[in-house]
Amino acid sequence: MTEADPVRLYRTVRLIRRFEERAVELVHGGQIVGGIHPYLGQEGIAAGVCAALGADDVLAGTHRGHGHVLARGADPNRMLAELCGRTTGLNAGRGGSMHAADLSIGVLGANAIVGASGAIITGAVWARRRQGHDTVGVSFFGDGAVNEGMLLEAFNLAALWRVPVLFVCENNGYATTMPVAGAVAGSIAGRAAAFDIPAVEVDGQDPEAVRVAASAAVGRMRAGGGPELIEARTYRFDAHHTFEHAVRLDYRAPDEVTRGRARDPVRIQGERLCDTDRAAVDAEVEATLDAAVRFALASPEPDPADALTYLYASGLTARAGGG
Amino acid sequence: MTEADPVRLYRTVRLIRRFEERAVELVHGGQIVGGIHPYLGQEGIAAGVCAALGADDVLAGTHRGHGHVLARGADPNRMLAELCGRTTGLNAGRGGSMHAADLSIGVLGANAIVGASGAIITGAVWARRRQGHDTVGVSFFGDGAVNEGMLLEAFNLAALWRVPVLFVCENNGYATTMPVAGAVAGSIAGRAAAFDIPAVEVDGQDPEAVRVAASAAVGRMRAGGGPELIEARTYRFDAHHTFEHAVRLDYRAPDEVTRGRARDPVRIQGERLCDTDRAAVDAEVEATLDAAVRFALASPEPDPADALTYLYASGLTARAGGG
Amino acid sequence: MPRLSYRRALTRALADELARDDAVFLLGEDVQVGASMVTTGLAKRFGAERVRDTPLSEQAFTSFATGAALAGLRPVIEFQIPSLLFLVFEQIVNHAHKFPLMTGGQCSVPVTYLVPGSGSRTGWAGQHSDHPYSLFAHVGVVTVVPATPADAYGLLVTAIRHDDPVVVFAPAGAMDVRDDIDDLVPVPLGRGRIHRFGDDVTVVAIGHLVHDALAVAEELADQVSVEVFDPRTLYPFDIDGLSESVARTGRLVVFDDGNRSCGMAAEIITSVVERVRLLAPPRRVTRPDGAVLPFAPALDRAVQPGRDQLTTAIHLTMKDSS
Amino acid sequence: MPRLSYRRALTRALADELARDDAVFLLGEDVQVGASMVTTGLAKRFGAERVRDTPLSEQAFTSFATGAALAGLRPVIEFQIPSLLFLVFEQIVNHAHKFPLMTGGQCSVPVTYLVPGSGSRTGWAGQHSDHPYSLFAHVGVVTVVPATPADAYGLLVTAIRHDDPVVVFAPAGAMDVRDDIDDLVPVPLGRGRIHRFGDDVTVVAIGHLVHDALAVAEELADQVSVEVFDPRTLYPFDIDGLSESVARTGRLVVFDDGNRSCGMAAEIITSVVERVRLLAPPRRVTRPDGAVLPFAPALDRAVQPGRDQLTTAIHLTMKDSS
Ligand SMILES: Cc1ncc(C[n+]2csc(CCOP(=O)(O)OP(=O)(O)O)c2C)c(N)n1
Ligand SMILES: Cc1ncc(C[n+]2csc(CCOP(=O)(O)OP(=O)(O)O)c2C)c(N)n1
Ligand SMILES: [Mg+2]
Ligand SMILES: [Mg+2]
Repeated sequence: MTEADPVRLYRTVRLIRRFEERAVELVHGGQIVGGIHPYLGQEGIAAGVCAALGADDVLAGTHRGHGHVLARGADPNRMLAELCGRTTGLNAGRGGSMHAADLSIGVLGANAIVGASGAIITGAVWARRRQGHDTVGVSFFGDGAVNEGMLLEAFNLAALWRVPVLFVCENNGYATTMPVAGAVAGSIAGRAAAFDIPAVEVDGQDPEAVRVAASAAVGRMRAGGGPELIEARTYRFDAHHTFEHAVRLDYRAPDEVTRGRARDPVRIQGERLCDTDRAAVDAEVEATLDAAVRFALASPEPDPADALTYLYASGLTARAGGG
Repeated sequence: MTEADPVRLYRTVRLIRRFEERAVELVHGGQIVGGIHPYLGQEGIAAGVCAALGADDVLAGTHRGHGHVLARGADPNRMLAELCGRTTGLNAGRGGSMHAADLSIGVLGANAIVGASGAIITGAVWARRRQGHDTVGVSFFGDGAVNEGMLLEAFNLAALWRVPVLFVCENNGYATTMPVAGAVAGSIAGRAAAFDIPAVEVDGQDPEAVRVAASAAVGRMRAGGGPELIEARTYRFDAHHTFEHAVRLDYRAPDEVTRGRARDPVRIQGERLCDTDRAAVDAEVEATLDAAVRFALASPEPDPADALTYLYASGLTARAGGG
Repeated sequence: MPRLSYRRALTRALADELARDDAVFLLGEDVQVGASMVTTGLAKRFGAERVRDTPLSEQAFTSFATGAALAGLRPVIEFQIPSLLFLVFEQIVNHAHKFPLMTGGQCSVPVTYLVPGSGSRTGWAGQHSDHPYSLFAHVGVVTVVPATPADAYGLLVTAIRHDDPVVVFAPAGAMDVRDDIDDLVPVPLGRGRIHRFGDDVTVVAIGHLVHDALAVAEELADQVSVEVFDPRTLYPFDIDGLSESVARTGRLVVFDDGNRSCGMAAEIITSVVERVRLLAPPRRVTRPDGAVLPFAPALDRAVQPGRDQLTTAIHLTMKDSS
Repeated sequence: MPRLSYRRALTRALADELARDDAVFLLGEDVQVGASMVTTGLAKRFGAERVRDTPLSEQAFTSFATGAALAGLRPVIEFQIPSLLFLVFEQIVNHAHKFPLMTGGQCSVPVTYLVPGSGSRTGWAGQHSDHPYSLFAHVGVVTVVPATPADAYGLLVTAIRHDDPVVVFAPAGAMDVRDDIDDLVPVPLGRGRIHRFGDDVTVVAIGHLVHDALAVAEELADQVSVEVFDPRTLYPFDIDGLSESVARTGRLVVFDDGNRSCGMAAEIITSVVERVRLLAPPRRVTRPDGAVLPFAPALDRAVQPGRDQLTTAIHLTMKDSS
């Protein structure tokens, strides 16, 4: 069971919050191409869950994946450089927002395919344990993912083979524009129960509450337990994807958005710090992100001649497409 | 709620039993090529469920699908001709054992892909109801299929859109050689509960018990209810597939097989008839099958020149493969 | 003569078919609000019953459409990203495509699979930038890739009325093309279109690349007379139309946004050399083998077939035969 | 010189690699009892932990293998039927294949996908008789189709040791081929093999069709001198080896059990005509476009490329150039 550490937890949610706000600016400024799925409003989940993990653990994220990578401790400079498509990026500019990965710290990557990460993380955890590591894994996914057969199959494999994977459902109420009630027959927790996977519901807007629930689950898993599921109730403060900033899609009532934004994980955790501590963290985070933006924008763009470098790990070279 | 009709129900299970025994002989004799997945021992399920259906209803079966097609009332002559690959077959010899279909009586077909039929039948039922029919549907599948994501997705769609589909899980204890306990985390009924689909368990070896459970479910569905699931406990009396007659696969203990075969749906239902009635049905079934074998073997084989007839419903003709 | 965008042409085709035939219905993710900006307004006009938002259960709703088609309806599925076709490959290829033959002609499966924004949308990276039309030509599912608003309208209408499954790729690179359109009419499957006549070389260009090919042809106009052939349908392919063109020009270059190995370019070149003797070896400009689009915009562009590569291929082809 | 069947060669390759490298493990349906008769005895020897029976959850266990590979293991998945590759197409193509590039070289995904009994097993009908190797050549996943026991052993061993995903098709038509094998050695990827030298025409035959091609070559020996080239690996393809052969013979016929459109035959013909001037138009003998194998044995055979068709193609090719 990890210790409560309000300052650290606040630093993480604040870092993600400001990182995302900076990233949105860079999208509007054209320095980040293709847009992003902002994690704004959901910071408490990544922060709380990652605070419960150890060095040997692994996680896989989603298309809305910046928070998971940052909370796990990836270098903000290299993370932002990745979003800007620079050679110094975590993925050398090859992955971008939806594929940011840092295997050196157990981040198998964001994933652009909804529901895909559950089975991958299950295999990775099983393999690391076979190799003698005391690894547990985390698979983050949204409420929309519980309708993907591939994820439900992963629930079955993890439960059957007792692979310690914490399935974290970030229930922000919508899959793009589809409300949970219109997409999920039964309940999210019920999807876990179907495979004898214990499930708890937690307030995703309270980072500390998430941390407590996650470290309890991680503790049980380290003690030999099988997979568990946490449904974190949360709310997406911004658009599904930044393209919505240009095209207004009408699916969330203004007052719903206002109510949703009222429960702010950054404010909630911030109130657990004295003003001076909070101000210190805020300043530190700004400095970190100022540096990250400078680093990213000063970093070189990849050479088109290297477009297919890394295509094959075996070194096989692909035939070019030219005539 | 359909009426009990012991003679009719016995006739159906007896027909399937003897049809399958004849088919196995024809496999050994080389008249049926490619082998079959015998339905022997599971006859009570198809018979009981189909006894609960009306003329407007539709069903889809499995790779172990002969029983479903026969119980729904397909012509045994044309069914056997199909297994023998003759032009008079239900599918003009194009489908064989794993694809036997008769859309004229709502049999969308056996299906060689485990877990595939659930979503198809859901769409078919939804479409027929939109067209004004009071249709309910049945999706048969085995215990192995509840681990296929595509079937679990179908559970969600049917429940969400309240499409009246009766999901019938024929739990014969094994997926080929894999025991249920080694494959299903949680329970089969729990898979339904996950989607708020009511589930009942029934003795699949008692045809009348299956009929009662099925017609109760069908009654609720006709009254506006959503999908339901029946888990029918049964036992496969013969091999997974006739290839096992040649290659012994060691996965069921002899005494388990003996115990399993002891609860015989044909005997159980037969005991509900007086000897004269039973003898009459048996004779009638033998005559039917003698005729079917004669019909099938006397029917013409398709002309190789017609190999691609039916490939495109639009009449598009495919380019030949020759040089 | 109204000016219509490719995207709006798709919307018009869907609206016209929904209005014309009650058996037609639309399903997919976020189609009611129209996240793709193709289905905009259709839910309002035709109702939530016929314009259905689905949960993220692609395999199930694809087979749901198969079942509905078996029962006599004409579903149109919108997929938000091209790789979703990988996820439902089994449901399309092993089920929808195979039912008519396997049942011995008892049924038809008239489903349309529409992918607005196929190929690269700059910055969507590895898992969202595929252009897998050749896969469907290989398995024998009718495959169309319209290049212009008129063809987008006409081919989508025809696809919806067709009695077999049809995959319609609407390339991201063509979605904003605008055109003056006199009349919106159905376009037959398997019929190519010559956008520009020429004497020296036939360039077969697919989808959005038609516009790049036309630009290159103009640039080279004073040096080489380039004919631009747009097959429009990849399967079935208009080999007669193309053979006629190549018989005149004697030279062939294929411009294809798919991967190189076993792609449409290979099929087109083979089908031609089986029939026509060329004055120079045929050439293809494609994505590389096994292409995965890297995120960084410059790399993303580098992996896609470009105008410079086409120009080079045309020059080399002329040189080879002189 | 032990006589070994193709099937046993696969078993030997699995056993040798399981014994050689503790990172290798096998998973699939009914692999412990060995329903495919390929994995027979392996569970007993290597234990249920390394020879794992899976539930019918192909998508999950395919991605489970991807995850295990990311963590440093070398999974081998056995698929019971070829169309299961359709069901996991997303997991192989959009994930396993793309991870190395998308992560900027942070990882490798050494997974082997083994399909024993690909193509037609007479009487298994429409959904169990596909031969979809061209799909993987198109997406750029390493694809091998061994024709002989020695190559089955050598290529499966090499596939397991390879650092990228590899699909191994073991055609049903080759599973019972037996051969005298002096030594079992790894066979390099991307290297073809000439089974029979000839002067007049090069026949490229894939998988089990190699044996049919050799039979046809013998039959025609007194009329035409046929060279039989077996690529063994379809992607990457040994175009240098084949070009050398065709440069000698001047004629090319491809014998391919895949569908025609966008298939390997098209890729092979295109790659050759890009490099070599032929004396006669190239020909291909393949499955038809959009092939679905009908159940009735005579129809099943009729849809597969046959010896008669190859013989005809060879004769026509000779006639065209005389
Ligand atoms: C398998 C798959 N289907 C559809 C998409 C397109 N898509 C991307 S994000 C998204 C919504 C996901 O909703 P949810 O899982 O709730 O996550 P959230 O976006 O709310 O964080 C969709 C439909 C996809 N990327 N992958
Ligand atoms: C998706 C899929 N996976 C695997 C197979 C191969 N296969 C055919 S039947 C079968 C076992 C099915 O078990 P179950 O669902 O319990 O039905 P049963 O055979 O017991 O009636 C398997 C693995 C298949 N046909 N389809
Ligand atoms: Mg959500
Ligand atoms: Mg079973």
